[in-house]
Amino acid sequence: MSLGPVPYDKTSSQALLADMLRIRRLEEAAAEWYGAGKIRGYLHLYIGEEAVAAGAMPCFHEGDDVVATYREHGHALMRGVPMNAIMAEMFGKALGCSRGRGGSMHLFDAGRRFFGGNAIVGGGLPLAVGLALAAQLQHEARVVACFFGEGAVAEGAFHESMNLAALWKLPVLFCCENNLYAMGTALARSESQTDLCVKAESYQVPALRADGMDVVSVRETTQQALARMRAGGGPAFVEYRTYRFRAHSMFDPELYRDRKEVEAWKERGPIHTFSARLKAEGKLTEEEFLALDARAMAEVAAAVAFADAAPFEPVSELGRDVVAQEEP
Amino acid sequence: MSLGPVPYDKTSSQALLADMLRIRRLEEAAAEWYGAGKIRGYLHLYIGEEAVAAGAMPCFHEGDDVVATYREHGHALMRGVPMNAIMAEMFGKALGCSRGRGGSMHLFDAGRRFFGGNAIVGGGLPLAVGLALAAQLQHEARVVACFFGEGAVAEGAFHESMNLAALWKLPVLFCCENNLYAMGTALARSESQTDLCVKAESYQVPALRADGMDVVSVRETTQQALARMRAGGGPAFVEYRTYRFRAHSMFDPELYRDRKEVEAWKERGPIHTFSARLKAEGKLTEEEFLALDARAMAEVAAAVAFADAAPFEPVSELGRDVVAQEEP
Amino acid sequence: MKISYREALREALRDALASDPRVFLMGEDVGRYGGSYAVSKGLLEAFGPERVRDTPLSELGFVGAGVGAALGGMRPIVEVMTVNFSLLAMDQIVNGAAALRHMSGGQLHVPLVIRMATGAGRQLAAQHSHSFEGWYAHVPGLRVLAPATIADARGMLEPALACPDPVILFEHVRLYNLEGELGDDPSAWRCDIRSAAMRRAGDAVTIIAYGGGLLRALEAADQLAGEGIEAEVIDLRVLRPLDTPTLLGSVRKTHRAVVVDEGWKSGSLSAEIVARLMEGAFYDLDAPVGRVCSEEVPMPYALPLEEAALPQPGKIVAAVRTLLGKT
Amino acid sequence: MKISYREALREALRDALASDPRVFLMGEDVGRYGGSYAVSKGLLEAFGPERVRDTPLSELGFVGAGVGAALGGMRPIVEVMTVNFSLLAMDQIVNGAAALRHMSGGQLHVPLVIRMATGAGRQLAAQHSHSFEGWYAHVPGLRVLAPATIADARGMLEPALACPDPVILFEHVRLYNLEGELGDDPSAWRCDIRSAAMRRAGDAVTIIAYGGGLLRALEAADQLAGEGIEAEVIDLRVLRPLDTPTLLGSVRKTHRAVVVDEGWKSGSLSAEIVARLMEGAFYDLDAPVGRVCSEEVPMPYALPLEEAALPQPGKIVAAVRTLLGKT
Ligand SMILES: Cc1ncc(C[n+]2csc(CCOP(=O)(O)OP(=O)(O)O)c2C)c(N)n1
Ligand SMILES: Cc1ncc(C[n+]2csc(CCOP(=O)(O)OP(=O)(O)O)c2C)c(N)n1
Ligand SMILES: [Mg+2]
Ligand SMILES: [Mg+2]
Repeated sequence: MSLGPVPYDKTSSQALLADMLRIRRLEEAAAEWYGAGKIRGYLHLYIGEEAVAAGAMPCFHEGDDVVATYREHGHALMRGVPMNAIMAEMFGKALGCSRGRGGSMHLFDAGRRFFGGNAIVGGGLPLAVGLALAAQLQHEARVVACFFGEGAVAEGAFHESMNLAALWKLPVLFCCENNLYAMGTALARSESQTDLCVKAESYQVPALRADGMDVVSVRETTQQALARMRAGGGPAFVEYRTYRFRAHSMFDPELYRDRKEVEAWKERGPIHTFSARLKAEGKLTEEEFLALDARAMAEVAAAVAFADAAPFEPVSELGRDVVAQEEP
Repeated sequence: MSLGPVPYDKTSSQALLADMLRIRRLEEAAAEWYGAGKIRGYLHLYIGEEAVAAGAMPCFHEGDDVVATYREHGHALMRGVPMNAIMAEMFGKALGCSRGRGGSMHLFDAGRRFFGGNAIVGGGLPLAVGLALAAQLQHEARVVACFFGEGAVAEGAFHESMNLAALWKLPVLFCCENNLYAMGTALARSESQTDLCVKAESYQVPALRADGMDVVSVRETTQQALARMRAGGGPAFVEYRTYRFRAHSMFDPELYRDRKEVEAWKERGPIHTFSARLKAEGKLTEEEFLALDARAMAEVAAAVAFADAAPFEPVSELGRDVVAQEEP
Repeated sequence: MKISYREALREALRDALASDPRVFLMGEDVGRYGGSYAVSKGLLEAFGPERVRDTPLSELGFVGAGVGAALGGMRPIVEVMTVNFSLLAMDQIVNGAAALRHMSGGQLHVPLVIRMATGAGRQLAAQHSHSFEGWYAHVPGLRVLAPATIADARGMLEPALACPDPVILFEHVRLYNLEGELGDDPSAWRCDIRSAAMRRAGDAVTIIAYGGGLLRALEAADQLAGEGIEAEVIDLRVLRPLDTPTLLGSVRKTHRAVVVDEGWKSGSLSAEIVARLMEGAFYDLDAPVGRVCSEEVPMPYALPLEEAALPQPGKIVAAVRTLLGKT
Repeated sequence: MKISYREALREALRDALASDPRVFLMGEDVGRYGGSYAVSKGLLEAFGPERVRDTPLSELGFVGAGVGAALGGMRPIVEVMTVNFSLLAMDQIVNGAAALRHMSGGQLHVPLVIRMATGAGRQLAAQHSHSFEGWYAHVPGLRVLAPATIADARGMLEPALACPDPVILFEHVRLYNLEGELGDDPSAWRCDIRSAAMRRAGDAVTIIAYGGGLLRALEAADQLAGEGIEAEVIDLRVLRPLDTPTLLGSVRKTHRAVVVDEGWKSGSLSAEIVARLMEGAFYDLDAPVGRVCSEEVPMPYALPLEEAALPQPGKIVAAVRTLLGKT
C-alpha cells in the first residue's frame, strides 16, 4: 500500500496548514485562559496531533456524522463549529456551542452533525455504531466518523462496538488516534498486542495506518478507507500514529515519559514539517506562513473577546433541557 | 498440530466413560425432577457436551482453581463435588453445596477451589484473571480453568479479561465451550469473526482447538495447552467444538434450529461414540458398559433420595452470610 | 377479550412497528428465539430481521447503539433481557441517554425506549432477581415506567415512543402470565405516562405499590377489607417523575400509608416515597409511614427463603395492622 | 503535623502495603502517573510495579480481577479513578463482590477494598460529577465508607482491609487539598467502620451530612450559631450499614433535622435517612425533616450553574431556618 505524497495545489495545501494553525492557536489560547481561571474543569490539549483532525475531517461530507472524545477542540473546529462558539463554551458561556453546559469536554453541534464531546473513554463508540445503524436502516449513504484514543482499545466498549459494526456491516470509520499514551499509561503497558491494526482485523474490519504527524498521509489514508466504505463495504479502521506534545490535562505532572522522547517527537511536529515541505515545494513563502498564522491568531483573539464578553446563562435557567419542556 | 488418539488403557478409558455417564444421568434426573417441581429456577443442561468437562477437568490439579458458568453441573461433578451435594443444591436444600442459596446456576465448593457457578454471561472471566493474578503474586504454580460459552466472546468482559491475562502473563486457561448457540443466537449472528481461535490469537494468546464431542481430543488438547502454561507461558485458549442436545433451559421452545441439525450432532454423541470406539478397541464389553451405567444411575438415585430427604434451611436463617458475622 | 400481560406487551410492540417505520426492536434473542420471556414471539416473522434484530451478547454496545440510532433519527426499542444485565449497560444509559440533551445545551435528544424484565419470585437466585427500578428513577433525564396492569402493558409503549426523551420500561417477571379482560378499542388502554393511578378506593390507609407489588398490595387490601379496614391502593405507574400530588392527596385523606417495594429496603424507591410524604404530608400523618420491602440479602434460590425475602401480602397486612395499632 | 486529606490517604496506603504482603494497589494510572488525584504518588517507587499496578482502561476487567484476587487469598485495593467510571464495573461489584458470600452459602468471601473519587464542584460537567454513594449503599454484602475528615482519610483503610467483606471507600474530590493537623500517633486516626460521628454538638436541629457535604454542613452550623441556633452536625462516615441509633439519638434531642446529600434529591441516600427518621423518631419530630441535595440536572459545566446545582451552606442555613419557622 503506497501512500506517497499527492500533489496538492498551493491553495489546498495552504488551507490544510491554516487549519492546523487555527487549532494550535486556539488551544494555546485555551491553555492561557485556563491559567487565568476563565476556563476550568478539565482541558485536554490536542497540540501535536493537529494533523489528524485537519487531515481527516475534510474527508467527511456535510451529511456525515462525527463522534469525538474529550480531546475534541480540533475536531469541532474542523467540522465547522465556529471558533467563537467553541471558545465561549470553554468559558462556560450561554453563547457556547453547548450553551455552557458542556465545557471543553462536551462540544456539540447538532446542525453540523457533530455528536460531541464524550468524557467516558470508549463511550462514543457504541453511539457511532448506532448512528451508522440509523443511516443503514434509513438507506442513506452517510457514514460516521468515530474518533478515540488508543487507550480506549482496552475497553469492552471497543470490542463490542467493533464487532457490532462489522457484523452488521455498518458504515463507521473508527479513527484511532494513537498518541502512545493514555494519561500516563504507555501502549505496551495497556495492550498485549500493540499492533492496533491487527486488533482491528481480528473483527474482520479492514485496517489502515497513517502517519498522524503528516497531514497528507492522514488525508490520503482517510480517503482511501472511506472510498471502500462508501462503496458499501462496512466499517473500517484507521490508526493515526501521533503524539501529544503537552500534558494529558492541565493537572498532569508528566512523570511517565522522558523529555527527550517529547523533544524527538516535536521535531516531527505537524505544522513545521508541513510548512517546511510546502516551502521546499515552492507552495509557501515565509510571508504567507506568517500571514496565515496572523489570521489564525486574530480569529482566536476575536473568539476570546467574544467568549469573555458573552453572558453566563442565568441561574434561573438551571433546570432547562433535562427533559423536553412539553409533558408527554 | 496432530491430536491423534492416544492409547489409553482399559481402566482409564472406562473411567472417562463412567464420568460422562455420571454427568448424563445426573442431568436426566435433574430434568425429571424439574418436571416434578422439585427443582426450580433456571436449569441449563449440559447433555451432549459431557466430553468437555469429563476430558478437561482431570487435567487440572487439586490446587488449581476452577471458574464456570450457569451450565456447570458437569464441571462441578468432575471437580469432585459430591453428587449428593449437587443434587441437594438443585433441590434448594441446606445440605446442598451452596446451602440452597445458589441453586443450579451457583454451585460452589471452596475446599475444591470450585469458584462457581456464575449466571452473568462473561462474568466469570475477570474473576479467573484475578485468581490467576493472586497465584502469580503468591509465586504459586497453580493455574486457573475458566469455562465459558462462545456467546460470552461478544461481551466486553471477554475482551478485557483476555487482554489483562495476556498482558500480565497470567496462568488462565480460557476454556471456550463452543456449542454454536447462545440461547437462540447462532455464532455467525453474534461474531463478525467466527473463528474463535483467531480472536484469541489477536490478544497474543495461543489457541488450540479440540473436538468437544471426543473426550480424548478434549483431554489431549487441554493437556497440551496446560503443558505450555505450566512452563510459565501465560494464558492459553482452547475452543471445544461441541453441541447441546437439549434446549437452552427448560423454557426454550427451540425455534431457532432445525431438528435435523440436532439429530446429526446426536450421531456424534460423546458417550455412544466413545463407547463404540472402546468396544472396537477391545477395552469395553456391553456388560461392562451396562454396569458402568447402572452404577451411575444408582449414584443418581441415591443423590435424589438424599436431596429429597434433606431439610430446607429454616427461614430464620435468611439473613445469614450476607456479610461476616463479626463486626469489623 | 382475554389477554395476557405478555400478549398485551406484544400487541403494543406490533402496533408500534406497524405504524412507524422509524421504530425497530433490538436485543438479545428478540428474534429467532422469540424473546427470552416470549414477548416478541412472532414479530420477526411479521417485520423481518432488520426491524426485529437479534444482537450479540453485548449489553453496553447495543444499548449504546440504541442511543446512537435515536440520535440518528430512529425510534429504537431496545430490550435488555433483564434489569440484572442492565448493570453492564448502565454507563450508556446514565452518561449517555440521560445526559445528552443537557450536555449539548438542548441540541440533542434521545427518543429511545429500553424495555427490561425485572423482579424476583421465580427462584432465579442472587444474580437474576434484582429490582433496580429505583436506581433508574434516580436519574434526571430519564422517564421510568412500571406497567402493573394489562391495560398499562398494552398502553404505555405508545406514549413512551412519543416521548422525546429516553424511557425505561420495566416489565415484572411475575406478571407475564397474568391474564385479564381488555377491550378491543384503544380507549381501553390509552394512558398517560405521568400519573399514578388509584386502583382501589379506601379511607383507612393508603398502600402505595408499583410493578410486581401491585397485585400483592391489592391482595392485602382484600384481606384487610375482611377485617373492616378499607385500604386505598395507589399504583405509582410512573417511577420518574413521581406523581407526588396523587400520593399526597390520598394520604391527606387516609392519614396513614404503607409503601410496598420489591427493592432491598435501604435506599429503595420506597425511601423516596416516604421522604415525599414527610415533606408534603407530615402534619396529615397519624403514624409513621410503613415500608414493606425485600429483605436485605442477595436473593436466595430455595423457595422458602425466597418467599421470606420478598414482600408478601401477609407482611403488608401486618404492616397496616401495626400502623392502625391493631397488633 | 499538618497533612492533607490526599497525603493522609497516601500514608494509609503506604502503611497497608508495608505491613501486609497480601495487599496490593491496582488501577488506572496509580503507578507511573502517580494517581489521577496524586493519591498514590511515590508508592510505585517504594513498592514496585507488581504491588502498585497500572491497569489498562478496563474497569469491568480489573475490578473483577480484584474480586478474583481477593478470592485467591490477596487483599487487593482497587482504585476506580472516579465513581463515574465505576458504572462500567457495577456488574462485577453487585453481582460478584457483593453476592459471592451469600450465593456460595457462606463458603467464599471477598476481602476487597475499592477506592473511588466522587462528587462535583470542580466544573467537570455531567459525566464527571456524579455522586453515586447512595447506589452502593443500597447493596447488601457491601460496606460503604465516606471519609470526610483527615483522620478518617488516614484511619479508615486499615479496618477496611481487615474487613472480610468488600468495602467501597469514597474520597470526595473537593477534599483532596484539605489540610489539617494530625498527630503522629495512630491513636489520632484509629477508627471503627460502623459508627457515625457527632462533629458538632447542638440542640436546635440535627444536620446530617457525609463526605463532601460535611464541611458545608459545618459552615452552615457556624453561620447558624451566629443567629443563636446551635446545630448538631452528624457525619454519617459509614453509608452502609447506616448507624441509625446515633441519628435517632440526636434527633430525639433536637426534634428537627436536615439531611445534606450531594446526590440528586429523588432517590438519594438522603431519602433513606428521612425514612429511618420517620420510622424511628416520628413522634419526636417537631417538623418534617428537610433535605438539601443536588438539583435534578446532569451537572452543568458553567460555574454559576454548577454552584446553583450543588448543596451550599446557604441552602442548608435556609433549610434550617424554614424548619424553625424563621423565614
Ligand atoms: C471509562 C473511563 N475511564 C477512565 C477515564 C479517565 N481518563 C480520561 S482520558 C484517559 C486516557 C485516555 O487515553 P486515550 O484513549 O489514549 O486518549 P488520549 O487522552 O491519549 O487522547 C483516562 C484514563 C475516563 N474518562 N473514562
Ligand atoms: C450478561 C448476560 N446477558 C444475558 C444473559 C442471558 N443468557 C443466559 S445464558 C445465555 C446464552 C449464553 O450463551 P453461551 O455463552 O454460548 O453459553 P451456552 O449457554 O451456550 O453454554 C444468555 C443470553 C445473561 N445470563 N447474562
Ligand atoms: Mg492516547
Ligand atoms: Mg453457546
